[in-house]
Amino acid sequence: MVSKLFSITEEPISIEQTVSLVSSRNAGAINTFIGTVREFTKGKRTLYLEYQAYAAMAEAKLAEIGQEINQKWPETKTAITHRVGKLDIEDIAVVIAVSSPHRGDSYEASRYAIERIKEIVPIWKKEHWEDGEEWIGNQLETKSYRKGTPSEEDLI
Amino acid sequence: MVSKLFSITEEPISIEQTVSLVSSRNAGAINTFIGTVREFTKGKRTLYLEYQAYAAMAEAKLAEIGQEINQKWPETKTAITHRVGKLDIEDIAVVIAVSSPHRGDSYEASRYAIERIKEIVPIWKKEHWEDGEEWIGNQLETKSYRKGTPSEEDLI
Amino acid sequence: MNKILFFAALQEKAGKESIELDVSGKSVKQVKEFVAQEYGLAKINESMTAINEEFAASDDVIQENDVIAFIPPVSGG
Amino acid sequence: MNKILFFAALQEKAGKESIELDVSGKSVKQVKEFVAQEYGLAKINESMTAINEEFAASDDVIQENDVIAFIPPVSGG
Repeated sequence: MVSKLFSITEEPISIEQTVSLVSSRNAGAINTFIGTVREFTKGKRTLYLEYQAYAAMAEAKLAEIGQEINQKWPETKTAITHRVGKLDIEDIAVVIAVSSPHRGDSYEASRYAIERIKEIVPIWKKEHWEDGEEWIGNQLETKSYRKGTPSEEDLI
Repeated sequence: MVSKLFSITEEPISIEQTVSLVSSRNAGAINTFIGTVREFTKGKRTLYLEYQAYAAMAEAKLAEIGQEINQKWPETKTAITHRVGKLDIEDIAVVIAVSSPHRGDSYEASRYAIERIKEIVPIWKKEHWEDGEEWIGNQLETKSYRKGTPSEEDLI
Repeated sequence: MNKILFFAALQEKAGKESIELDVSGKSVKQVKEFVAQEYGLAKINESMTAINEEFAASDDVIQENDVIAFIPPVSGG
Repeated sequence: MNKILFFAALQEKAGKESIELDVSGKSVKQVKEFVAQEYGLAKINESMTAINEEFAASDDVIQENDVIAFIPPVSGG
């Protein structure tokens, strides 16, 4: 049972539970983004995924994303749960829930959250195929991170 | 237990159930929009809501929205459940779930669905306040529906 | 014979969910005018009309056994 | 003494999750160069570095007891 707003877990994620963390009498809208394990990526068949996290830092960075969202969309409330370990096809890797009095903010903040997760949260995914495996990341070095720190400008 | 992709129900809506209708091995993203009953609207306190639907037509129109979405975002799958009857503050009125191989489509299609619901689906909401009640609708006649049919252009 | 359905504010104002009336051969516009007058439903002019669960135009003509519904501005979601 | 953490491909290449090393007084850049050479981790140059769970700059200097982590390009979500 996950009860923290921002958490890394090894257990299957309950969508209802993550949503319940942000539901409130002031909310009229809750946008939820659920990331699931897709079988085919660019024609290549994935057998399963393995997620690893630097858990303490990852939870801190998820909370930081929550703070960024509160700055940009003051009336929203955000919860994010990310699973680690071995995940099969169709399993849920991440659930983002953003509640808001009005629906526009909940969509925008939810979208912002998933984009930022892919930029600053220390979580890694290893794809396992029939003929190999690979840790996914920015293999092409299109980003240099010259300053050592990924700034918002660098990464969006 | 709701098992139709597009349905009107008098029972509380299960988010997990609606999501499970669109989950698939080809999906990497599921965007979910949950409409809940908000206590305050423009400073006025709502006690509870009452939803009424022309159920058969409403389900047909929800399915039509699903078809529109398939035209615009061919790889998505959509499910929509809308509740009717008396709803208390924080209760869930509608759940939209859209799965897609990639996340951008799931956000756009989900947003499209809720906007279209508010345009063409015969469902009505009655607000109950401490000092009165009112069926909500387009009271100001800003839309004329001169042709009798709400076209997409009229309504967006 | 035709069934005519009322919803939301129209239903409350009419005091019933539906009526039976033979309006075949009449246009949607004519039915609206008749019902508005007969039941004191001025707001019917803000409503759309559905015939057999599909939105209809003002000059569409009602057929025998068609089910007509007046659809006030919707407010679901 | 400092703890140095490896993740993902770096962890597999290093063959361990962490090492203990006294690198206090050195810059992030110097630690990266040392570790890259010592453990054959060329990919460390594509990684960011965190000190005590916060992203650090190349010229930040390590303090006694700081926990250092090399963060390969992330791929969560």
